[in-house]
Amino acid sequence: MLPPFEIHQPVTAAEAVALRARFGEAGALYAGGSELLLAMKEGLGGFAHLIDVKTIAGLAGLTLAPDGRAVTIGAAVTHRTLERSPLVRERLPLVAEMARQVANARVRAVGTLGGNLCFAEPHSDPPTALLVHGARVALAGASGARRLPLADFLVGPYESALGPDEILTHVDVPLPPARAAGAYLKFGMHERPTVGVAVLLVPDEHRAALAEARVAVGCVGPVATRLPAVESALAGARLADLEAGWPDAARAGEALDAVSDLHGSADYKRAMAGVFVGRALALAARRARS
Amino acid sequence: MSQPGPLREIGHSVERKDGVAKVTGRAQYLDDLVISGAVYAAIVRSPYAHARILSVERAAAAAVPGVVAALAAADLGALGERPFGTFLKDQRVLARDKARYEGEPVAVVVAEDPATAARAASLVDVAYEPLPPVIDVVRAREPGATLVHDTPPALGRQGRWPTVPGTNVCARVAIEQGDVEQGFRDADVVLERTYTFPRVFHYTLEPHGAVASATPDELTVWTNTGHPYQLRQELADMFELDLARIRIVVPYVGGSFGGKSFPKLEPLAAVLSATVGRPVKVLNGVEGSMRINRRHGARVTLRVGARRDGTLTAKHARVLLDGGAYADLGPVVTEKTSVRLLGPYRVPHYSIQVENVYTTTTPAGAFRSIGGPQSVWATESIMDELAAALDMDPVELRLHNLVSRGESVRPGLRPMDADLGDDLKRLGKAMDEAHAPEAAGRGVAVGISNPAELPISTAIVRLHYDGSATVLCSMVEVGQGLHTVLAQIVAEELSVPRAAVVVVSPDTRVGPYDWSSGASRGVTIVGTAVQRAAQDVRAQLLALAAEVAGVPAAEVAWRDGAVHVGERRVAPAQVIREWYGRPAGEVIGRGYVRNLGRDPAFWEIGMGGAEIAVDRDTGVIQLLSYTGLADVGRAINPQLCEQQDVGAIVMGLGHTLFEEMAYSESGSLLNPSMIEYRVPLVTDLPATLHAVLVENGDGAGPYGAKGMGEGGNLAVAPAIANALARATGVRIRDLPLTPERVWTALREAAARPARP
Amino acid sequence: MTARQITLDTTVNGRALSLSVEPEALLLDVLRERLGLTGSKRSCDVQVCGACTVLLDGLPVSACSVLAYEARGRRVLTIEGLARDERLHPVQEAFLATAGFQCGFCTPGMIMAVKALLDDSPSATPEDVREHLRGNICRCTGYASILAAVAVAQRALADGAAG
Amino acid sequence: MDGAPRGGGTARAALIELRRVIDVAAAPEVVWRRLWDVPALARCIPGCEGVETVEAERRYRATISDRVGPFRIAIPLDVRVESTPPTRLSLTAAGRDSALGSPVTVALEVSLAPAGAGGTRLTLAGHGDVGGKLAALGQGVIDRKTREILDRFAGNLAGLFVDGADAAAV
Repeated sequence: MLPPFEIHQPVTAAEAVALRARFGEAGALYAGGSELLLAMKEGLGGFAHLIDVKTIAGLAGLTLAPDGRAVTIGAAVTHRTLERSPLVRERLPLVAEMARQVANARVRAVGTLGGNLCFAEPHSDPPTALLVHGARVALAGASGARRLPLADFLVGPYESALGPDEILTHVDVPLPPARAAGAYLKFGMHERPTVGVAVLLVPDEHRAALAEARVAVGCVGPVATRLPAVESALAGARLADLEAGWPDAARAGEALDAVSDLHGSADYKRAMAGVFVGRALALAARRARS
Repeated sequence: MSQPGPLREIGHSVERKDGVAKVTGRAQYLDDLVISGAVYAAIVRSPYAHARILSVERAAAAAVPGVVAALAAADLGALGERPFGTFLKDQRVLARDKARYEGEPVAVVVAEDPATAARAASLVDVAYEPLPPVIDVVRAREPGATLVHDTPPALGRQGRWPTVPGTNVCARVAIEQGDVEQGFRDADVVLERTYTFPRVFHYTLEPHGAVASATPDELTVWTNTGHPYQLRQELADMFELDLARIRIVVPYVGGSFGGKSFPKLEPLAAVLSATVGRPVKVLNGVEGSMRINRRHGARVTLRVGARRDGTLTAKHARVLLDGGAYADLGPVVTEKTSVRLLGPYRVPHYSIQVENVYTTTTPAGAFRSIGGPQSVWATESIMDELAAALDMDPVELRLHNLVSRGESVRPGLRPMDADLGDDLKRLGKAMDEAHAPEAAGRGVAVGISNPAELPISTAIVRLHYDGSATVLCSMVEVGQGLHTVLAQIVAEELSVPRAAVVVVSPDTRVGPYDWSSGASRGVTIVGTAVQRAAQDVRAQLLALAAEVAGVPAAEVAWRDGAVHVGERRVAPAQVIREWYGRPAGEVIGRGYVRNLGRDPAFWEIGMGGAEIAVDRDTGVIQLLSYTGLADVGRAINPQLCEQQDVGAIVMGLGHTLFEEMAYSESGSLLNPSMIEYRVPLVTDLPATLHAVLVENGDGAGPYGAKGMGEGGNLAVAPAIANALARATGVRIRDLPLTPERVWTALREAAARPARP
Repeated sequence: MTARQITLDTTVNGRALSLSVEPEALLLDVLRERLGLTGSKRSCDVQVCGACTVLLDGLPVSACSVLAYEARGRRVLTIEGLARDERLHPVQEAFLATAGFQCGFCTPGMIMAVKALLDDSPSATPEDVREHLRGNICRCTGYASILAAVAVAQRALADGAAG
Repeated sequence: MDGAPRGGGTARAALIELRRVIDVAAAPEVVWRRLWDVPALARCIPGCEGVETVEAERRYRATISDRVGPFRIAIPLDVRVESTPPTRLSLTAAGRDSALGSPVTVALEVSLAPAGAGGTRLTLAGHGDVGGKLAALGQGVIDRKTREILDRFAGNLAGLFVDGADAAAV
């Protein structure tokens, strides 16, 4: 049962921004509602106004950027659309692979990428996969638009860098270099994952060794994060070796800021991060070689 | 009565009677009923596990437009004072002086619509003085522990086990035989181990609820209970009304597994209705239901002794059951646990003591084989540990000790009525057929239980003049398929088309008495009552046909599904029409059951075997195949039997691998939602899942049937833990076997120096 | 009608409707309380169990957690809209044939989830089916008879399409 | 027993342990006096507002509020203090958050000891506990929040003594 509220349907980002400024803490952005409405049912928030961003023109867009170097994903694009879009499947297969694994078919049908990122539920899939792509978020606010790297947008559990008078309009996901291959793996016992791992490998022109490795881990700590030390340790690694198993994988999660909770102890989470980094590397290496 | 000719209906997997209603969404459950004039209750629950209630400020809630009343215990008059409880009268509809678990109802708001009730409920301001929580069952039992109940509650109507004053012991049962210390002196090997079983939640898809309408001289309750007649008694006591003035109506029920037995929300709904003078609906969500009932957690310390050849000599058990804040069925669970701990083995000397202990957590009650999975988890784990200590094959050890048919399990109880050794060998063969080549370990477990508590039931079969029949009985169709099986029995006995048999859902104003819906008793006990009622119809038809024909009774007979008067064949319905002289009337048959020989009415046998692989990196147990075996005497509807067993096995995977109600040290339930409380999903099924039915026609029920449906739950956890031990050498004695628990155990084992 | 009420023009089970609802009204409550369509059930209330699954423009959603407002201008299909002229849908027939239910409380949502899957992907593999139905909880059957029902429905739908 | 979890009755989540050591450049007596400057002390506690003295040096009321993402959590607390001047102060704060009614308790022992050249070592030790739905919504998050608040409190407290003039201006 939800508390009473009013719904507002801005048709432009500017209107939405104005509504945010007007309602302050009494207002909340609403897209798919798959997280917000559950929290409100529990009695959190008590928002008197929901600002439905799905009515804003262009927010459901999913297009190749004019320069052909990135895919622009509107904030109101659903997980289901990401999962099935030919553009995403072809150009960002790792994102499609991640989207396919979000919650269940019903949540994917209504939940949006923008809503997911803004809600910043720590046990969530999308940030991890987007981090290895170097995604940037585009925000519209009273004082204009700004773009920032997703890593800077993710602040903490349920906290993002979204300002009180801003909305997220879209996410730009740069296309990975040609030949790159990736993998998204998740693991856990509960409805939400204990660990999510995304790996994007860029092989050299012979498809023999790595030119670049990008590795991110989500769910184990307050926010999803890249693992720069792991990435640099992987420099020059041979794909065939990775496919057989990277010996250092077991320690890949050691430095993670892991949180103990019902999903597992911090120790276990760090260990599982390592296990799944290893498995994702092997899978991505196999994909990169073929 | 003789049974000429082959059975036409029995033994066939006929379509379920409730099928079309359920696949079309037309089946009506409690929340689907429209009770005109009903108002809605929202419950204000204690946020503390244990706290004195200092004041309940309800004026602000009462002032909300649309609110009918905002009530605390003090507003309910004598009804608020009156304790209820079938075994111990320790519970009241709203907590009065103190709250004994997080989530206990403390106040309630009744309003014209549910949204108003919920919003106003948030305005009720209760002042508490927190008291020390009692969360750990071991600490709860220590001398000087904080008491959950300060004064000993009185026994309920069915109560036999008093509390132990000055302690948190809600019920204690001890059984023994022989001289257990002598038994241990006779042993070559003695093992002592402690096993624990978590607190788990039924999660019936349909949450608890009730709608009550009380007038000064009558009380009607629509509810999703499994126990309409137990409930009637409880409410009759509370309201001081004759049984006949209480009407319990049960629509379709969305699962029970024991969780909807005995009074739950019904007393509250009834008292509220009496207080506000309107029908009142109380409906829980999942979280509310997690605050109503769960399975007993258990801590079982077992000591067993055996000779070198494997012969068991002694068993000693000390068990603490975590009963939560109120007794509910706890005392009976305590008693059943004591017997279920004996296991299916010949043990000359034993001493078993089970204590059900109050804690400040959700009350524990009935859940699919009460005390069964907890007992079998311990007894069947230690059998494998013993086999390892004796360097014996675990199956051989079991075969060596299993009681034979006719042998006593415990003096006074029905001797074993199954061939356990044959069953276990059949299980082994079936497991061989299901063998997964990649399996790293295989484990088996044998469970027996003494179900069918109190074989008391009555039934009415009305044969109408058009040949259709109405069956009245009061066991609840909770999904087990009972109505289908009863229709098969009546169709068989009266040779009427099954489609022409209607089984009526319970309504105590109409349907006759039945003890309960639980304990695997449906087919054996209610089935017998219905069979007898149908046979009574047949006997009456013969008498009527003789009267119509004016011939002696000896000249009429039932043959090939019809009445024969000499050589004339008369259809049953025609007998009725001829006797009444026109198309009118009916014949009413009655069936009574008060006992079926010895107690239990049958032994329920649930065996199982698992093959697993283990992901050593993550600790994930991969269940590759699971084979269950149920000795059902006779499967009246094999498909339903298999599905009961498969359902019970998969439910057992829950407490084996994932399920646990997690409490914080201060007594907060940390996972009161299906986001965090993990039950088995379709992706958890093993590639191979079989249920073997053994049919020896040796049950006390109709056509030799025995009950089933609980037994499949028994063997799952020990079979999987035994397989894990064989696959990895690691023995885990605490459930659930979560990946982290397995991973931790594997790491600890790897870190230990190898045994010299 | 309060000032906050909004007009909901929608199509439910093929019937065009215009209702006035509060913004916070959940689709499940409107279906059950306003339209008497009680086949969809409320259980977990957090989009995990699937007992309230209905189709919105053909896509499965949790009616317990979707605002009724979202149904504006869209087609809602519930379990009550599945049978045509008392002829059961092949998925319903399949659940009957395998007895893919016990207590029946999850069944309407389960059937709608299966319909959504098979409409979208008639030749879903057993793995696809399991992955899809991971979002629907049944506590009674142990799922085996439900998986059998899906296989029966797939064959029936394929035969129907071919015939 | 082999130290395995006891199950069947043992709690999963422990209390949140709180422990901080703060060295300040002021004598214990100065620090002690400053600790009783309730408004100043309250300002050191992030999100603390509406401090009321119920009974001087014994009972206070205050509300702690903080945001978790879009949600504001406000917890009115009843604070009880017992003191042994000028070395020990024990403080318990209990209340329930206004949205969910979840109980929150904090028990904190503050001890003062001379340290270094005329300085004081403040030792904070105790535990926090969050129950009800708030605990169920995210144990990890709450644990973090509590530590974060305590860290900021410790920092602010130390800051009180960095600039004696500034602190005295209160």
